[in-house]
Amino acid sequence: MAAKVKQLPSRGGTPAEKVYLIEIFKGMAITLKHFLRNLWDNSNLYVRHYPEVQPDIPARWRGRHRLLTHPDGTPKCVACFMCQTNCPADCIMIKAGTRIDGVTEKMPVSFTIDLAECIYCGYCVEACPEDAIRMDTGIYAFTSSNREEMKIGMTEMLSLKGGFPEEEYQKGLEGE
Amino acid sequence: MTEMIKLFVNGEEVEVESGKNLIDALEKVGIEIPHFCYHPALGADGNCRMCLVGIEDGRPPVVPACKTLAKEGMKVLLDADNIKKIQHDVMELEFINHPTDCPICDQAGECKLQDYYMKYEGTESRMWVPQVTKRKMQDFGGGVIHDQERCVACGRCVRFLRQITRTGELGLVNRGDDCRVEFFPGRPINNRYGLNVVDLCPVGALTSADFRFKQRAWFLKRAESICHGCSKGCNIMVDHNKEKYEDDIIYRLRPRQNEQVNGWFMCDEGRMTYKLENDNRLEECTLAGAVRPLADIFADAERRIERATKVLFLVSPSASLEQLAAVQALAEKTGATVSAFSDGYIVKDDGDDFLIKDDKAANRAGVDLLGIAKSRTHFDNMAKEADVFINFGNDLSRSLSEEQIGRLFSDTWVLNGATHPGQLGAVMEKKVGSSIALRSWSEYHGVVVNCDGIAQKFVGGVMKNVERPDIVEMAAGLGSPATGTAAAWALVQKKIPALAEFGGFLELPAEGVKLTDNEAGK
Amino acid sequence: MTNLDIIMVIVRVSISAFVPLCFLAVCVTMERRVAGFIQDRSGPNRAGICGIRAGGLVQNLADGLKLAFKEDIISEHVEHKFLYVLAPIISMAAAIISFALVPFADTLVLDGKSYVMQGIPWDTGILWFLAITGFSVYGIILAGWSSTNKYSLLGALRSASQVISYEIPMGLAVISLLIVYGSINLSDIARFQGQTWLGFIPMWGILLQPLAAVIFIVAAFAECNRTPFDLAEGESELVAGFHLEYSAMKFAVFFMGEYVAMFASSAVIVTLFFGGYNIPFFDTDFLIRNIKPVAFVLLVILPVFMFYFAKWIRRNNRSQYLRENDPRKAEATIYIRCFWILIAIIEVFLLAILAFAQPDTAAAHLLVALMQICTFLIKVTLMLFVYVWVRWTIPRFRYDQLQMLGWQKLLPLALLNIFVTGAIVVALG
Amino acid sequence: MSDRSKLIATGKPFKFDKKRDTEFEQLVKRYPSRESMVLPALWLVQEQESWVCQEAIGYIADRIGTFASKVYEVATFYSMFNLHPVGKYHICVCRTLSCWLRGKQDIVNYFRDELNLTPGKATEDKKFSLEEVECLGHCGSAPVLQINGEFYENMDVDKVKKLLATFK
Repeated sequence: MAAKVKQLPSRGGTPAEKVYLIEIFKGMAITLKHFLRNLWDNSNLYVRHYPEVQPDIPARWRGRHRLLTHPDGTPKCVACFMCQTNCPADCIMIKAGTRIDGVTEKMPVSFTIDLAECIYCGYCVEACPEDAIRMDTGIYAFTSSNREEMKIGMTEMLSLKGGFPEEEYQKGLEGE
Repeated sequence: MTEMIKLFVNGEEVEVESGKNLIDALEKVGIEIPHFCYHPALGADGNCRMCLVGIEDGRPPVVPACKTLAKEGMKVLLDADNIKKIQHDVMELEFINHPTDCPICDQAGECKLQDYYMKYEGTESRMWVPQVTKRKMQDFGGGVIHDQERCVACGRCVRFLRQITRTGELGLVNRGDDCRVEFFPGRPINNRYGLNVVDLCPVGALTSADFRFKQRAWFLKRAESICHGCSKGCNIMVDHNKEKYEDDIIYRLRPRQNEQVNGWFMCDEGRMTYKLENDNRLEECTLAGAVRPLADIFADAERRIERATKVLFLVSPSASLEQLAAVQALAEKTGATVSAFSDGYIVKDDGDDFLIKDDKAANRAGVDLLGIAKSRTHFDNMAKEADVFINFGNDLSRSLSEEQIGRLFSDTWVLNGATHPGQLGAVMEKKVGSSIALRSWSEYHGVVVNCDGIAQKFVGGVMKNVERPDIVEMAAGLGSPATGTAAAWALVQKKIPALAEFGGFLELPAEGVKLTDNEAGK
Repeated sequence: MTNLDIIMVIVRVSISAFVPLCFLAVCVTMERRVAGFIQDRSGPNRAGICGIRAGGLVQNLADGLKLAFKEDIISEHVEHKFLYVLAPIISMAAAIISFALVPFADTLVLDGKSYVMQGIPWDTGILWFLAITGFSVYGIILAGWSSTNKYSLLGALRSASQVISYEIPMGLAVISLLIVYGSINLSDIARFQGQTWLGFIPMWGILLQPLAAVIFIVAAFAECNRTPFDLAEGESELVAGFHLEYSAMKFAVFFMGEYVAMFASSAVIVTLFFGGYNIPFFDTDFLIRNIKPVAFVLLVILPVFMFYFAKWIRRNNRSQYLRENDPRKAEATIYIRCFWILIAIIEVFLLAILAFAQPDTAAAHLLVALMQICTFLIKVTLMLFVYVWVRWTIPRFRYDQLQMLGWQKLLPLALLNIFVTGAIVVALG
Repeated sequence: MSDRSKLIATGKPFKFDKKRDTEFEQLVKRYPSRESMVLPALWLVQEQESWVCQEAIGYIADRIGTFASKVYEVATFYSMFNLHPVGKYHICVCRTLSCWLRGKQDIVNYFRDELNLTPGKATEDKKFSLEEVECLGHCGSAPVLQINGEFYENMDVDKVKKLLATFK
């Protein structure tokens, strides 16, 4: 297969460029221009002044995990361990048990995610066959002073609500 | 050697054993013919139609491989378009009413429907009519849970219970898409081999209530081992897993094929012995009631053995040959007496003619081979004289009552090496001089000889968080010349010439070594 | 030895010892803010004491405190603990000492006695600088070797070979300068540059010896282990190079040593090529003779400068997001008031000089010395800015490129420069 | 097809009456093995009780000496064994193609409207019960009714009315 490759002229061949000094000064002129402009008036900096100015989180943002529930409030999760199997960081720990509410046969007895180990890759969300876990809470700042607090359990994840409207989230999925 | 014949598969010549059907014969040379209902132990039934293969120039041109003997010069077609279509269509048929609830199905990962779907079908469902719904989570008795929707009606479970156990609890009732496996009301599975249907089931229709939802199959690590539940020595697979931050525990035992010993099956009691390996294990080594490092206990015991006038070692009849030899070597060095007294391991009239034996010790034949005395009188006499008694993992509480043990060792210093608490009786254990928590059979490697005189190797894959010594290490710690398993194996080979040809126990063949009668039956 | 002698020794030594250390804060702040501005960021602007952030200077204080209170770890695998601890000290001490012979003002005449305004009044001049900066590499080599760490050792090796490679062009560049200046004494050199050529061109080294200037500046960058020659650290391939195993205050000493070395070499560059302490077009004698007009000009210029400076502070010292009663605006007001007070004090002094001082008196000499010190520091600051500017513009060299530049480009050029300079000097007699 | 696997237990032990008992013993002699007796035995049960209950299957299995599950299989496989109580007159309506085209649905609708009789159910007085069955093999004279083994051909609603009147 002959792929069409666009040939770009190679740079740096002329004697003036080979001396480098001129190019170095060109580069230094550019940085100096930026410096002087910002020194004169620093209102054009591309900086979000974080805790005061919060970023806009898109629906595809992978924030903290939550577990979804059926309309009746029972967890959607059937403890199939797909998320745990796919987790590259090994941070999901599930204990499965028999479900007695008649929705299915199996449900998680405990579902723990160690956020200190999580790398927020979103594989768990993609692997989930039941759409039971999502990372759409929009919570991106999460700190703790000890490791145990970084483990979040099932009740906490079930109580979290999605941070975005459903259509927006689904639109985000289509983009992927 | 069996006679070899030549036949052609997809035009290529292969050499297979004669006298076998196509599935078995070709499986030996690595050619897979998909099948649901055929099982080597249950014979051909021919109801699933998955194993249909083409025979070039044959009459009929398409035959079920499970019912067709491999013949010289046969031209088998596996990749013909019509065969592929048959396989595809059979799979599609199986999936019409399959609930596809793999996420909650314990079989997922070792399910033939899953494997064959990926291999032979792989298309989306074309069905638009509602699926036939059947009962789920039906208790079949005997620890078997049935899911009628997942069933492919291969009838393996039905045939196992009719042909092997001859109890016939299950039947395939109704017909057509309503066909399902049922037990006759009031007569659920009630035999000592019932859980084998779980292994036989090619799909997730029959699952074990005990293993249910404990772990996914793909997390489990496998270790090829030997069941230590009785003297039959069934070949098993130990499925264990160490979850993050937790201990390595066994989730289930599964039978492993060995035609010489157990065929394809094992008993339910044997299956449940894994619980003993997980729970209620001794964890600490104590010296005079205080937890101490192992080295201190060994040093103390060694000193006491030196000073003692009479020392008695008690070994377990379930210990491996290496362990027995190591203890024997220690006894020879220190002048101690070794006994394998274990009358309590024999449960009268418990066994049957299939797999379960009266003798619940895994290596009694090995004890005899190494010439270790095991009579009660010998043990009693020695126990009365001894002033130091060391127990190497023998569950004496099976043979003697607590009082009897107490009376025997009232003024004896006792070192109790045990896997579980209570092996010398609860009262006695409070009084023992030292105790050592030992490894159990799922945690060490070794060789045991079963009731038929077949020496079999087993591998312990379980790695517990708590480090424990096994009996070889314990004997070595007390000064045995056999400092490791390899040295102990050399001692075993000296005693049992039939094993001399094997450099290490791992070189033993998978099906075991049949020791000659005069060696085994001594 | 009179009291004045003693006071002058103390003053000179303390200026030459503490000014580099005080400039640390300026260096670090400049490094951060310039880097920020070059990259269209803002740099540190949060740390503050009671809302006073001093343009990021408080951040340095915070970092310094942090480093001082951090646990000082010496890894167990470090065998030569003495050398390990010695290394940063050598690095820092060499950097400070190398500044000792740089004049920061013209010879001060008080009570008829002249005082050479440099830390140690020796004549070894530029040779001292070459010697001491060469010595500072011992700190790096010792640190890299005693850390018992592959990365550290590699960094140290690179540093050592780099210093050897660049000492030579540097020395050769200096030789051509010496041919022109006819002296190795830095004071003489600085005074030489106070002259003008044809009446309006200052006879600065950069104009007399442009090639030597380029070679010397490049080599000075390399000596300081600054980007693009910071292969000894090389975060991307050597993690942090020679100071990988250092933590807390020992790391801080390395860090400070680097900036002090930067200051010292800036000072030397300024002295050699940019007229040293000389105010362009106005040599010392001229200033002392015309002290009243000079004071008057300063009197006028300072408030005007302050007016625009205040406007700049107002414009830039504010929060970049919506905020009620922006505290940073209040902060700016405080700064501006403080600066006005400072200016007012200076104005009072200048008025006094204008009113009472006569040319060629002690007061005139002192004022001129102060002006020269300020000039010198401003020049050094600009040179430091060049250091920072280059760092955030030019990426790091590869090791072979580094050696190629040193041996194949700079060395022949330096030799050529000596030859040409010698020829011209001989030709012009 | 309805789920036939749910057997109905009467709660009373089942036993052949004397006549069927002797008939059973005679039939046993006719077959090479006792297992072949499953079908005839089930017929005997249906003859005696008009339907096959759970106890009867267990009884047959024990009597023949085979697994209950095996008898269970056979009883559920063949649709002519009634596994639920039927009325005095058990009406089987053929629902296969020919009868359908010739108007079997009218007859079924008649039963539903007039007698409140739906397939698989019996009337309250246990007089009639209705079942839709597969082809009865009398397509030439469709639609066909089979009532207690007797065939009634070329039926329509009027004929059914008259026929039912004779049963009353």
